[in-house]
Parts: sequence; structure tokens; C-alpha cells
Amino acid sequence: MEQVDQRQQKTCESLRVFLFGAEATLLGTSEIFVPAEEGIRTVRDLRSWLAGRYTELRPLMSQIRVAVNHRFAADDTPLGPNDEIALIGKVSGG
Amino acid sequence: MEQVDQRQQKTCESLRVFLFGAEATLLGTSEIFVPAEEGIRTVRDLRSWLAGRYTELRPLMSQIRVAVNHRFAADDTPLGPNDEIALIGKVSGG
Amino acid sequence: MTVRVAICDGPLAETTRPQTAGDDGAVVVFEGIVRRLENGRPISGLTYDVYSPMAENLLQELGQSLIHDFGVTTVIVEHSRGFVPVGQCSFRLVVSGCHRQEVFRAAQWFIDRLKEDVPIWKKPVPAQAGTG
Amino acid sequence: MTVRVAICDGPLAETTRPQTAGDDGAVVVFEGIVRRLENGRPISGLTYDVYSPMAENLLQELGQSLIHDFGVTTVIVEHSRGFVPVGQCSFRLVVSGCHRQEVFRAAQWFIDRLKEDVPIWKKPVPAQAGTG
Repeated sequence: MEQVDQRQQKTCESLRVFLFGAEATLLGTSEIFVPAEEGIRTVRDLRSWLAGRYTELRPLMSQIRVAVNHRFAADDTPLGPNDEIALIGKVSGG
Repeated sequence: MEQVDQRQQKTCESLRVFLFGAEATLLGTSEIFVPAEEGIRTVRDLRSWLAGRYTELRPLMSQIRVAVNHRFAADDTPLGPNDEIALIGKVSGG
Repeated sequence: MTVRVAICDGPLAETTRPQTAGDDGAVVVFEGIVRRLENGRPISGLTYDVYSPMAENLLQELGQSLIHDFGVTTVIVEHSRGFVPVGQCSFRLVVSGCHRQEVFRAAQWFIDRLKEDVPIWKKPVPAQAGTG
Repeated sequence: MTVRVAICDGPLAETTRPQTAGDDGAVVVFEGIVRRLENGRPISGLTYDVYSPMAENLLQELGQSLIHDFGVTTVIVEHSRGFVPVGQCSFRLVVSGCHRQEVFRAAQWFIDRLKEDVPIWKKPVPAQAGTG
């Protein structure tokens, strides 16, 4: 069962990543879909993929944090299709 | 003329000193009259006179400041019968 | 011991001081007001984008930290979402506690953390294109 | 650039935020509230004795210092005279300016000076003898 589920995710489901602020402006969108085929399994994978795919994000990557399910997540945090993922760049509230 | 005025003051006019807070409570009064005969000419004179006359004030003297005409006054500030004089001990506003 | 967090649409309404605890001797209120200039250019206001519920969660956690780490008793946080015209209030923090030192320290720490961590973004609306 | 000083009879009324200058981005309001206990004993309130006009003059000078030395734009000070019941406000300081750091620093410096220098004295009114 586990393996079947895993294969279904891998072929059918992608990750959805929310963008805000400068990152949303830069990419002209407030969400990115990461195809399942990219094989992103952790926050670290996602960061590498983003830096490779969106060169314009590279200068900002050092100040971008990744939130998973509304919490800042460490690089080894696993990512799945049911997780809510967001890039949190430089914030400017207050 | 000057001398006449001076003599009149010396015989007729005393200094009036306002008290507040702990000092007023301690002496049971909100003002003290210093007889002209005491020959108080400066803030320094006044402090010495107070410490001599009111032994209960002595422990507080180090934190008492003298205000003359609504300003904290240095020890060599001259005092006259027309000056408004006040002892400002530990304050507790705010 | 109260922490209240609210994200409000548009500028924050004026409020009166909240009821404080019986031992509170000090209340500090901080308000952030939208300034006339943003990077030297006139604006009509700022539009705030808030990532909910992460922003609310973090503000709530920061509020709890004030109570546990700074010993204050009440924390009330309000932040705008959407357009706030120049001169209007977009952020308000109320901290009350026994003594002034702790409420001042707590309020400043809170705002520093907010500006570092809480997922809220402002975007200037140029004066000529303003809606306010 | 405004400094306003008022000594008011009894507890201070609630107020709304004063109009700030066009470049103000930060307002800090501090309120001192009469606490239930004074030196561990229950009180009904505090009676404030104010030496006028020295207190007002000094508060005005301190306010001017905030503007000249801290770069803030507005300083509003209110302090009670006479009886203020527990839970009511006896002191309010409003400082506004461009940025939060300066208004926080200015407000704290002001209160430190007030508590050191301004001729105002509080006297506790024991709970049983209270008028409030």
C-alpha cells in the first residue's frame, strides 16, 4: 500500500509554493507549482530547485526562509503534496 | 537708600520655605518661616540652618534640593524675601 | 494574562485603553503610522499583504513570550491588511504590566521580532495612483 | 514640533491618539496606572501633590529636550493632581516621531527624568479610608 501511494504521489501530485512581497513581484506570481517529477523531498531540495529554475531569485535566496504548514522549517524538513509551503523573504510589517 | 532697604529687610522680613512630600509630613507643615535675624543669605546658609534647627531633617538633607523661583538652585544662590523657596526632597510622580 | 491578536482590514480604528489587570502600573501603546514618504517618494498609502494564519500564529507566540519571558500581563496586537492611507495607523501594540521597565523592554523586543519574522509585507501605493 | 503639558485634577480621562505630523511613523503612549498595592498594602488610590508652576516648567523643558536631543516631533504630557483611584491613569506621555527607536528612547528618558526631578509627590490613601 505504501509503495502504491508513493508512486501515485510521484506521478500525479506536485508541490505548491506560495510567494509574497519581493519574490512575488519578481516572479510575477503568488504561487509556483513544482512538478512531482522534480523529485523534491525536502526544504533543501526545494531551495536548490528554486535557485536553479529561477535565476532572478538567487540574490534573494540567502534571506528567504521556507515555511511549511505555517512554521519556519529547517532544511531537512520533508515536503509532501499536502504541505502548505511558502517562501518568506524579507518581511516589512509593523 | 540701599542700606536703608537692607536694614528694613533684615529686621522685618523673613524667608518663607515651602515643603512637600516626606519633609512636609515629617515637620507637620507645608511651610517654614526663617526669621530675618538668622541672617540666611544663600542656599548654603539655608541648608545649614535647616539641618541645625530640624534634626529630623538631617537624614534627608543629602537628597533634598532647594528650588528658588521654581528652579533648582546651586548652593551659592542668594536668597531674599521676595524669592519663592522650596525644599524638593525625593519626588514620586509618574 | 491575556494575548489578543487581530488582523484588521484597512486602517486600525482608534481605541481607548483596554482594561488592565489590578496589579498593572504601566501600559505602553505603540502605533505605527503610514508615513507620507516611502523611500523619499510621496505615497497615498501602503497596502499590506498578510500570510494567514502564519502571521497570527507568530504574533500570538511572540505575545506569549512577552508574558513568560518579560513578565508582562497583557499583550494586544493589531495589524492592518490591505490599504492604509498616509497618516493612518497600520499597527498597534499594547503591553501592560507592573512596572515601566518591563513593558518598554517587552514592547521593543516584540516590534523587533515582528519586523524580522512575521510574514507581513507592505507595498507602497504612489500618490498619483492612490485610492485614499 | 509641539510640546503640551497639562496638570489635571483627578484621574486622566481616556484620550484618542492626537493628530501626528505628516512624517511621523511612530507614536508611543505610556500610561502610569495606580496600582492596588502600595508597599504591599491595599490602597484606595493615591493623592498627588504638584508644586506648580515648577513641575509644569520642568515637564515643558524635558519635552523640549526630547525634540532637540532625540529628534521627535510631538510630546504630550499629562499628570494628575489630587486623588486618583486604583486602576485609573495618573500619568500619560505621548511621543511621536519618524521612527520607533527614537520615540521609545525619548519616552523612557523622559520618564526617568520625571521620576528623578519633577516636583510631584504621591501619597497613598489606605483602602479603608478611601474616597474612591
